[in-house]
Amino acid sequence: MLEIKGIVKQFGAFRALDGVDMTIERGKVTLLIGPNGSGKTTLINVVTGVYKPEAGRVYFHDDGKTLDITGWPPHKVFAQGIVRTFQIPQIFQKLTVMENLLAVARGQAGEGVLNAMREGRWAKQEEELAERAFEILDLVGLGDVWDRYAYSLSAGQMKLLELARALMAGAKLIILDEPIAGIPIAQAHAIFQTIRDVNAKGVTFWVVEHRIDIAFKYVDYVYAMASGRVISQGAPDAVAKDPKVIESYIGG
Amino acid sequence: MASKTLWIAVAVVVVVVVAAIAALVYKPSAPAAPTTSSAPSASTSTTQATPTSTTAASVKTVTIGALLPLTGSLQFMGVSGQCAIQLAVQDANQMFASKGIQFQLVVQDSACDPTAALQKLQTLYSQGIRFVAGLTCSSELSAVKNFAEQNHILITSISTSPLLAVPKPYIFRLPPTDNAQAKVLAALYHMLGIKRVVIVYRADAWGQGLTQAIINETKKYGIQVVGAFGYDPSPSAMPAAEQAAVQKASAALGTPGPDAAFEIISFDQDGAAVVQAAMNDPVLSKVRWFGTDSNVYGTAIMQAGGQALAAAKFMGAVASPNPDDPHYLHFANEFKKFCGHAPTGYDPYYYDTAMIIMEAIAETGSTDPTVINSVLEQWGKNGTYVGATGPVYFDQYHDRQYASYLIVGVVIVNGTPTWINAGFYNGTTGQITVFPQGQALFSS
Amino acid sequence: MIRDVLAKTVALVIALVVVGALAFASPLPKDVRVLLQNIEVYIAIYGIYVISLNLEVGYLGLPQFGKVMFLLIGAIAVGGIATKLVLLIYQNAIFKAMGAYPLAKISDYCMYYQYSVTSLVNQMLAQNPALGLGYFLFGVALAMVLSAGLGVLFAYPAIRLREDYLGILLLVSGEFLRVVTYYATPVACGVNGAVIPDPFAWALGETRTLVYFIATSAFLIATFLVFDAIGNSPFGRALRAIRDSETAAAVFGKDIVKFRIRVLAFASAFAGLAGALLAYYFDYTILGTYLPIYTFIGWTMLILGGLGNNVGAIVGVVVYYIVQTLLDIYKNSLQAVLHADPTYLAYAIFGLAIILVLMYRPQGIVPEKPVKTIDLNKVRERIQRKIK
Amino acid sequence: MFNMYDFLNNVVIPAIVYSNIYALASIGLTMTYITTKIPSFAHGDLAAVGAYATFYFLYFLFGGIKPGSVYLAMPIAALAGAAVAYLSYIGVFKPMIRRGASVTVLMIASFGLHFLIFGILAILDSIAQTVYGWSTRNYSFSTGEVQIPGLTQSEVTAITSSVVLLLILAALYYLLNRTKFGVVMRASIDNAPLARALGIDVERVYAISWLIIGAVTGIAGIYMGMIFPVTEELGWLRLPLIFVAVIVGGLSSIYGGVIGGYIVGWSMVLGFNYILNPLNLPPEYQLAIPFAIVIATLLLAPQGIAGLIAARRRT
Amino acid sequence: MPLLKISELNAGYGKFHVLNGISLEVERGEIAVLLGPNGAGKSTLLNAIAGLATIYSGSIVVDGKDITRSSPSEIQKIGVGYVMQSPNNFGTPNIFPELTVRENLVAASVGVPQDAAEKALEEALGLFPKLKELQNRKAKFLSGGERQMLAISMGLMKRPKLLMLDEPTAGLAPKVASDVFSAIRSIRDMGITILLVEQNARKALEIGDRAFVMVTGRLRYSGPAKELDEEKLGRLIMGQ
Repeated sequence: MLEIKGIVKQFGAFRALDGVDMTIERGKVTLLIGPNGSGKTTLINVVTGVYKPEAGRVYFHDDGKTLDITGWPPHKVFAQGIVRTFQIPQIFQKLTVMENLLAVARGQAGEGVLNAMREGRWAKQEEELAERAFEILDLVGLGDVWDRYAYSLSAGQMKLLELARALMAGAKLIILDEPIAGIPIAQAHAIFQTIRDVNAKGVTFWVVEHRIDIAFKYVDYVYAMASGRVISQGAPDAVAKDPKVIESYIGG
Repeated sequence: MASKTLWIAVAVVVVVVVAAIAALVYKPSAPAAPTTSSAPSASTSTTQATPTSTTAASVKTVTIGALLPLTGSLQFMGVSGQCAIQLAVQDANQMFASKGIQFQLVVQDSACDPTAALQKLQTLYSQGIRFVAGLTCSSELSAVKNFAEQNHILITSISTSPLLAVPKPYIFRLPPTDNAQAKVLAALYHMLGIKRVVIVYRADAWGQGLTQAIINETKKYGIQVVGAFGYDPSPSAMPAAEQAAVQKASAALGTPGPDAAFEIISFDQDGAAVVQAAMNDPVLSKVRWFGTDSNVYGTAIMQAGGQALAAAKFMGAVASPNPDDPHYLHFANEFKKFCGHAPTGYDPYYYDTAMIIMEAIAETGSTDPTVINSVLEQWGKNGTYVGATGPVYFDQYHDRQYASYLIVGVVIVNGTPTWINAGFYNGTTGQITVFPQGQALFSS
Repeated sequence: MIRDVLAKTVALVIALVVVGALAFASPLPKDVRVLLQNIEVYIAIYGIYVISLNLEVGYLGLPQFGKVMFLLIGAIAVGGIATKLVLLIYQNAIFKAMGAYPLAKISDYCMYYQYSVTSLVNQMLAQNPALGLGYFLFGVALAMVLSAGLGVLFAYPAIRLREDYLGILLLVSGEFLRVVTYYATPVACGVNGAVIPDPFAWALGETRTLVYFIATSAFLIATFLVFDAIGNSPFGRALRAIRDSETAAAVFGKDIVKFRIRVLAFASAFAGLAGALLAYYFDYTILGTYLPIYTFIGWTMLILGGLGNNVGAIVGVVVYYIVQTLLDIYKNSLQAVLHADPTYLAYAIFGLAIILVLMYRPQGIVPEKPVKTIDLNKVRERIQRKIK
Repeated sequence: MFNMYDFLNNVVIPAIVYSNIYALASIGLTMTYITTKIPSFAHGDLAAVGAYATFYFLYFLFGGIKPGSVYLAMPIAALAGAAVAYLSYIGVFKPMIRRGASVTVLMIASFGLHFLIFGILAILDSIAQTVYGWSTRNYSFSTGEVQIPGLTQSEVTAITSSVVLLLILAALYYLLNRTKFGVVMRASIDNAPLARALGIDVERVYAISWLIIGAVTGIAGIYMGMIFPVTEELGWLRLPLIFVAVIVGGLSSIYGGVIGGYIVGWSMVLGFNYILNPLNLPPEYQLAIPFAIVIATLLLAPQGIAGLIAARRRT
Repeated sequence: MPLLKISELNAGYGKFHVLNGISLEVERGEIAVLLGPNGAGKSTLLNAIAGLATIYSGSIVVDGKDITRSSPSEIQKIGVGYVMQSPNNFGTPNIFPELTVRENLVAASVGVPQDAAEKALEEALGLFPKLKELQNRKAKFLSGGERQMLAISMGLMKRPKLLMLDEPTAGLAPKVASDVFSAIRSIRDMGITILLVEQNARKALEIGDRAFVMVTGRLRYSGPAKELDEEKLGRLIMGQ
């Protein structure tokens, strides 16, 4: 679904990405691991349009078409159905869980200031959106807290809310940046279970996560990066045994 | 649900509104509560007379209001004026104790802001106050004019703007308009043989108005105003504006000479800056200087350049009775004791704004503003009221007229520059009399 | 939900009718009624002002410290432009009566003839209520258009600047505009202030106040209806989302500049409306008095009432006026406590009140509530039934 | 024709005096900003507090303002300003910051604080006037300036205010760079989380810096009182221009604020003499000049002078 | 009696629960290395000891004193020095960039009597001669290795009994990193106990006396550094 070819990203003298190739398969959950400073977040930023790469291309395959999305601005990347989450949850704190979802739905007629006053123009759409939102919330397990303010959620629920919001925005590919950082273990498993549930509905995932002991149990394919390069890839078991990966963690 | 909380909110608002109205309707001052126990010191704002021998039961309390700029750009006038009005109330309570009337004062801050002034006037009105003294800025007067007329609130003001020389029922202005002062100054120029005048003025409504009036009045004598230069009186700006205006004035006058004069239209503080700028000017330092009613007797201006003022034979006109008028002397004396400094500028007028109302009430025994309005109109025709500023005559617009002016100047007395009364302008005859101590100022 | 908004609006109408009846047709003493009448007009005008501020501050989170600028624009539209238009219409009649064309030498008009000319104009307007109404609506519309235009200008710096810088930029821009327009005599008669012909010259005394009460209340109701409908719509929700996290909103494809332009245009237009109404009601305006303090007063009202909801905005205005009036009336009794000038005591108490509210009830009297677009509970129930 | 005497008198001297006043006032506001991130609307009132403390002190001592006496009162002004600033931090801002109040809310709180300080000052005034019969408003400290034969009062003020500004800057420089407390304070500003981790009581450091803010601003109040009539609104009325100085200076460095003050002072005087006068524009527009400068600064170089200097150093 | 004794510690930041029932002991005079993949909670453990994290339950005892609920400055007085990671989890560096090298050290000596502070300062500069040369340069102009040396010296200013170092060699060239490691050894030789968090596990194990491995907030290994071979470590880290 996503094809990354020879991406190079340079910050001054520092080469953060040094010719990265990667393929994210449609309908799979792909994990990206690597020690600090190996370039994982930089890569995501390149893909989502925050940074422009010095070299290399990013291709997005969808609906039988191939788009070269290299260097596209974030909102255009988003428009293609690629949604990312952040390490620090960027939720709308003073909105309810439900509102958090409704707010990100695309193409809302009621967001025009003149339409806003004419309920007839958007009430039906709103109702459809709400139905979809409830379905998503039930899917990720936030159905019971739909009317709570977002700031009152637990850390794990906030992560789930981000996931739900990405779904609401019609994501085909969801990029999760450390979805279980700082989450108690039981909840962390629950989050990955949710990711699998959602994945079963046809959404592709690309996950960056440090807590590999948990993450490895839930993913289909793993890429390992170190010093701006892909050093290993394959099924979780294979990567876990790859001496190069272990070396990257042990050797610093 | 939301509608529930909404109704709670509405209920709260209704309760608050009702409580507020109840608080408004209940007036603590209504049945002449015997509150004479407090306020031993005179200069708090609810000034009350010390109880006199009259029995408390027969004493009728009348509350008058004062609307003064106690904050903002004209605070310096308002604070001093408040003291003058408090003094007037104290005096009135002594003078009219025998008539069984006692006056109370409620002061509100108008901040020289028309919006605030109208709001405060409405608050005073709701407290049952129908007489308000001391309105200062012409913009305030403009804003409250209609409200006063509609609701019959009698207002006395010290505004002098010619703009308000229009019919304005229930509003009386104690100082003459700037036209009158301009007349005096023009006569004074003429008497001294001056042909060219350059003006530096405070660029507010008052300064602009007076400048325009001087230009008009001097035309009648064939005197030419060669230039008029304003400076920003706003206290947030910088006094350098005064220097620049002086510079321009100097250039406009060109050459000094006995036929040339420099007119300073300022208040005391800003006048000091003008004087400092002008005293070193090669042209202006060689001509006669004139001032206005609001900078003569000033302390700051004297401090800034007393010697220069004396050298330039500085003179200005103050609407005033004869200097030996016991009323004024009495006022000046009392004011100094009561307020801690000598009266300047408009202080005697502030005093009269309150006193004329109280005297009318005491003399007629009526607290109906409509009655007092016609009484003041009547008194204004006959000059019945004689206050700190002399006999008061009003014209058809309720503006002071036929005012006599005292010519005030600076001479060196025992080595120190001192304000002296140099002459007298008789408003009825238009004649200027020179006093013996002022001879030096009038000589060429 | 529009039903909810309408319910609130009906409550507002009822409240206005009740207080209107209290002020205009009740056995209360006349002086109390006069005070109430005027306060009600102020509350209606400031209600519009604060509701529009709420859209910017409460919904979008914009540090609008230049709000007074739009009152100023309203005053210029009415006192500077609409007034001159009326003078132009009647210039021949004025020339006949006074021997001068008022617009020929504007400085003389400002300094000497304003009152005479205006009273003449008022007499003629009293004969022609339709023209008066047209002139009123023209001034109001002009104020709204000009304010909206100025508001849009600030949408662009708003993107580049941090919260505090933007607040100060707006504050200083307001001061700049004030200084420039105040000292330019042709704008609105400079230091003399502009006397404004009364569009409802046919109404005298209490009737005039009643007319203004009805007019301003109608505008307040319309403003409330519009702003609450906007607020309780996907649009309002998007604004709050932007306020809570601009980054996330941008990630999810919200065009933040577009939203800012709309909000600034809309809110500024209504603040301009409030400025125009204020100028008409006072029938006099002097531009030098539009100091930042009026911005802060608006903020104080809004924070007292509660940010982020329009009911709170109105409650804040009401509470502010009640507290202020009661302090004005009863401050003299405070004097017994303290042998000092009670005028200033009122300022100190007010300052203390602001600080205490911010410290102990930062959400205000009426706290913010979730946006109501449709009845979500119903949708929820329907879905749960479907699942079963 | 260029007249050296006029130039000195009408341009240089006033420009120096105003610049010094705005520079002195902006030191405190910049410090408020770099320590606690509050653009405080109550800042001007600290100057008024300093001015009134001076006044009361001199009247208690001499019953009036004698030549040179304001310098005797300078420590008192500094002390009073420091006390009020400290109380406002401890009593209002610190608890609010701890509860996570946003900058906007803090700004509104500082506005409330302005009303409170202003009201209390006015009440004290009114008491002083009643009890001691002092005329407490609209006096000027210019009479308290030292008199140097042969020099006008503005010239003397230009000199003394420059000396005081330099002394204060030198003292601040010494305090910040040569004392342990200064190092700790700069450390707290530079990297507060690390400072906390190293056991520095950052809140206490901020409280002490508010003492300094108050002291410097209190002294600024004396010089303001030499040029502008002293009322409770002495500082409040000049606050927009102080903000201009601080913003133009870049809100991040004390010395930037001083440069900002100089830009405000000189731009008003020069703009007045060489733009408004020749073009015959109303002199009142002099206030518009610094406002225009700050609007341009914010739109073009939001980091101000300090930001420009830092940018140059970086490249 | 061990210098540091942690029992059943649960800690995190506010809502973010990171550490799950950590118990460990560090003896006097040894170098203890704490290993584990990113996000395992190593820095959080150090923050918890230093008083900068939220402790939900459990206890931390240093030198016989319970410091579980103590403030950072009290903990430092008891003798815990802490050199944070750079950038740390607050997003700031572990030095004061705008201060000179010397001033950085002075700032780090808050609460130490003047003469002791001066002595410590000279000692620290003696330990890293490079810093002595650069003592009047602003820290932001230092190289990465110099910054780490400065940060370590700052940790020594209060003469701690226990010095905690969080990834002191992150991002350093190998040559510089080994300089840092030898400095750590000489600090240990001064009698200071060291708790070291390192990415470079191999190097760390070389100098370490005792090793801990953390994965996902739990302690997976605790024992002599010698007994932890790379294969075992790899398996632990990979979660197997």
